[in-house]
Amino acid sequence: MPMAEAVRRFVDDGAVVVIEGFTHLISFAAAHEIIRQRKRDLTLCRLTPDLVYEQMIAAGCARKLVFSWAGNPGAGPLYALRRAVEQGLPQPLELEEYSHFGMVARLQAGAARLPFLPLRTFTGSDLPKVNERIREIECPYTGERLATVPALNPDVAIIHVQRADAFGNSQVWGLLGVQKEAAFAASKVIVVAEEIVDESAIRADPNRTLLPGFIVSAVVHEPWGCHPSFAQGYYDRDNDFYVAWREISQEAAKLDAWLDEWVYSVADRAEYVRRMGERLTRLRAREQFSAPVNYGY
Amino acid sequence: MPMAEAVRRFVDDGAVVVIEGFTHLISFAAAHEIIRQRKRDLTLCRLTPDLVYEQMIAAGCARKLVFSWAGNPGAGPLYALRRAVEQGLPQPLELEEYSHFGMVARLQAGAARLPFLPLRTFTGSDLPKVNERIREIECPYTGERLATVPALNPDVAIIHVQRADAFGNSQVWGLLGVQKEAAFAASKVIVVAEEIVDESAIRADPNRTLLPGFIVSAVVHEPWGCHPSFAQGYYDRDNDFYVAWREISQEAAKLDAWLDEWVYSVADRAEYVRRMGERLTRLRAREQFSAPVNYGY
Amino acid sequence: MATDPGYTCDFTPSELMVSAAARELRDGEVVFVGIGLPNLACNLARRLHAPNLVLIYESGAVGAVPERIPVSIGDPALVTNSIAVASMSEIFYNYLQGGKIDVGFLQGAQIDRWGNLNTTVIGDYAHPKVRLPGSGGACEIAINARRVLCIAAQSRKSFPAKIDFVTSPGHLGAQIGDIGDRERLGMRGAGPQRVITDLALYDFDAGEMRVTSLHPGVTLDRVRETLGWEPKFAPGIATTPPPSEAELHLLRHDLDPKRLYL
Amino acid sequence: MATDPGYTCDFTPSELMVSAAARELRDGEVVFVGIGLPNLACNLARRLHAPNLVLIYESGAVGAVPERIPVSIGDPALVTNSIAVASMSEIFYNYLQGGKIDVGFLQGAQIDRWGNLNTTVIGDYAHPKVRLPGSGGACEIAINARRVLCIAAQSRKSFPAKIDFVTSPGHLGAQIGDIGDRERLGMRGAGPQRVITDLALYDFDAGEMRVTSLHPGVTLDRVRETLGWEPKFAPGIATTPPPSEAELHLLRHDLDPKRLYL
Repeated sequence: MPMAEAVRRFVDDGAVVVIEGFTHLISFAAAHEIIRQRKRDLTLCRLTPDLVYEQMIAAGCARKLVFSWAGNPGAGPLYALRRAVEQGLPQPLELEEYSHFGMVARLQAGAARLPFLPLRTFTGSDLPKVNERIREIECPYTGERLATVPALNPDVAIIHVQRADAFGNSQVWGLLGVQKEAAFAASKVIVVAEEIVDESAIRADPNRTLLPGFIVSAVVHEPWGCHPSFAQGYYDRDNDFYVAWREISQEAAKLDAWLDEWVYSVADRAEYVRRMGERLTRLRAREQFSAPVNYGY
Repeated sequence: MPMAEAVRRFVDDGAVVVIEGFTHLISFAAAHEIIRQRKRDLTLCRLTPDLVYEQMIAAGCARKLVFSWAGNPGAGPLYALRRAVEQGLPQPLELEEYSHFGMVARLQAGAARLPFLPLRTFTGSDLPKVNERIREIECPYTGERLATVPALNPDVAIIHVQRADAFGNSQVWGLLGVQKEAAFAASKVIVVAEEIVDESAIRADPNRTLLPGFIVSAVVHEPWGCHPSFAQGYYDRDNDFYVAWREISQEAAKLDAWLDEWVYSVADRAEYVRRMGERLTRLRAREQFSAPVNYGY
Repeated sequence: MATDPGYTCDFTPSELMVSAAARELRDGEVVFVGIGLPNLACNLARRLHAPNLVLIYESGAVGAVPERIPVSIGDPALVTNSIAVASMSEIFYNYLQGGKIDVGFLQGAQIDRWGNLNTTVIGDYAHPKVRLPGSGGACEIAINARRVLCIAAQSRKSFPAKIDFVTSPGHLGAQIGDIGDRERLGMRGAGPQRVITDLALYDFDAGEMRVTSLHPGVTLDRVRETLGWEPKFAPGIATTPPPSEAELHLLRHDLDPKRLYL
Repeated sequence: MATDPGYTCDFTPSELMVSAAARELRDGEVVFVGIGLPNLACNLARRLHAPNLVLIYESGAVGAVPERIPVSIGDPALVTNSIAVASMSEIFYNYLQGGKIDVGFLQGAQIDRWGNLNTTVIGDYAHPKVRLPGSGGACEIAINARRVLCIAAQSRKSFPAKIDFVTSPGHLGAQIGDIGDRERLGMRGAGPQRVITDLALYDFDAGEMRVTSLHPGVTLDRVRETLGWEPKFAPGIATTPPPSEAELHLLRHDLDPKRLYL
């Protein structure tokens, strides 16, 4: 399914959206299409908003951000996000804030259709004072008090994977983040794949499968769909871009110009890839292959 | 480390022991050594006692069984276990009983060092009436009542894996059962490996790793160590043995004779393998290899 | 099924039960499969009218396409060429409790009129006459699968007025709570929808088993004699369609040629 | 270290901080690594006195041996040739909360005398002067790692009498609860044990930061001027040993040749 159709069908205005991928496998392709379709009032949930949500926030797609660490990883602050929080520009942004562990537990509870999960964090922190959704429970065995977070069940999860078959059976290696939990927690799942492979390629190595196709609503083929983030075995992180973003995002006008050039005036990811040209080629991964294992009996 | 030394050092009389592996990768080698060393008063925990615990129970090693399904998988009842429960032979056996989900959640709580986990089962069942460790908790968000099980933190977990390096870094494929949770929950972990490989073989495919070596107390090399259960890619399940066990276990005397012949009068697993001879060779897996993936960047 | 079923008279009760169970499964559904007759039913459906049926085994094999009849719930043949392997935590928390399972199969040593099942003990729990295997995954399947199909050979022993132990809740009933309490108790699945025995098929009416069809040659009296209570009957009881030639051929030549379960 | 450190005079404050942090790590320990100076310290220790140090990154890389300096916590170089990749659920539930992490590194925009850290906001939470990134994994590291090492450049702004927000608890202190409440509150880790700044090293005495050594050329007055409270001093304050030739060589030529963080 083309990305435009997947976003049109499965990302509604006002929806609770998760685009996951912790540094690895972030679907910028989906984010850009959401911006192009001018989706509004989204509740964006992600451990690290990263540039992917900063761009959506700057484009006016978001009403609320649910997160745990909002920086430009390794390269400074997220200036557009700060403008939204500190000055309400381009529009106010409501924050709901946890720690990484809290966000992970929220999605894990969501995946398991539990209303909450207990965890050992937040004690002595001020976070529960500013987020009444962080609560406590008493253990029915030891009597000790444990923090809890509520389940997070997004309307749609968008997950980039290294390879998927036509049915959405999806495989990932390298960093796994919290994508499996996000997908199982969501009502709809859009899988975006670096490569579409035959079902037999999935079945040849079932232990690599992250998601079974029957929980997937749409499969989108989008090579280089994570740039400037990375896909292990396909291309490296474009760190120069993350560093350059510091300057781009520092002024709203510059950021808007960037969005015009690289999102609004670009038809789709294929065009983005063509325009990036050489810059992407230089990021292509070198080869370091794993050895096969025997699934026979 | 030889199995005899690992069992001597890490399995004490009275210990809480988990030998996990759901049908797949059951360490019969460890069980037989525990029987030979006449360990006593063990609390044996496992979803499916299977023949592996039935043999230990018949040999008088166990004081208590914590479990969720006690049958001979696909082949009938476990007669020795029944004799222990129904007649107290060779000695009484205390039972603590859950469902599979309950046992999985207990080990998962143990791995996470949580005192309990909530789960949606047991409602309307009589199991909570006969096991006061199954309790309830009220969700701090929805007010709904959920069942809980307490963490299970065994003194020692014994985990058979397809391959490990000298440091205990261990890889598994095929069915994963609840081994990761059991190992993380335990105070000591004995890894039993079908093959010992160089550290570089582990590092060539880090997504296959089940356990990092730094949580492992002992690494034992024991080819064919799961027979009559199986190791994907190495050898098939010896179903004839499971079927034959029905007759062996039906009479205590027959079972004792079997233990004499195949456990007490056998020095170690290597001798067991030699004596089994042709029977094992016939179970050797045919080859069906996965394809490599690229870990480069 | 699209093709003419092509009835035959030469079949065993097990073959009929498997065929009847297979026909309950719709293409594209996700089924939690047990060993024995449920496994045969699921693989039969997959080979005939439900090619996209997804078979999940509690051992962790997802989208299994076993080349041989699995002799245990964790047979290696379930893994080879499957779509995914999930840890048991994922199977129970994310797949089953997560609401991804459409159909669960359950069997029981004892079943009562409300579809409650006993696989734990005959007699008193503390001093059992017979110690049965226990729940395994049955209790959570009964609670979380969207619907449950029960398969059992019918007798007064296996279908008593009162079962000795409720391992897996059906529609509860007076001995446990009010019939229909499932939702109030927070159970997500609809519970048992069909019981398939060697004599008849049942659905549930207001939480109670009700005969919907009799197998060829079975009388109403025979059904009454082999139940521990006076059963309800659906209006217009039919005769259960026997297995088709195609079904029997697959079962006998492909799925269980050694007749391990048939 | 076994070899003579071979002091040199030519080093930057960052190099000294990294060297001091590396020396806190013992061979065989399991370290939860952050990007920047902590990453350099861990890789420095691994290359010198702690070859069996296990580096774990919150992104899921376990036993990482990065060939290049990672520019983010999820750099692909952390995965290639690592021992294991864990999901973030496993990292937080099983590794960190499970008690498998010996040492956690924390940095903070603000640190108070009890080692409480703020990485959330400067000013009021609802109307911040500066919105900082937030906790990330810091709050759970502070609570669950067996011990915590803090690294920060020292100034009155970054070490105020009272921090604006407690993101990650140290030894709590009067503004939160009694000092030493960690255990009573169920925290498993011992909390901050060392603070490493560009001016001095600190340990904790009865839950409060205490100067143990001054970096070469730093005066007591300088330390006092750059803290928001009157600090405690350990008996017999030493001079911090400078980085060795071997450490500096590794840092400059191997670990951070482009001086991204040094």
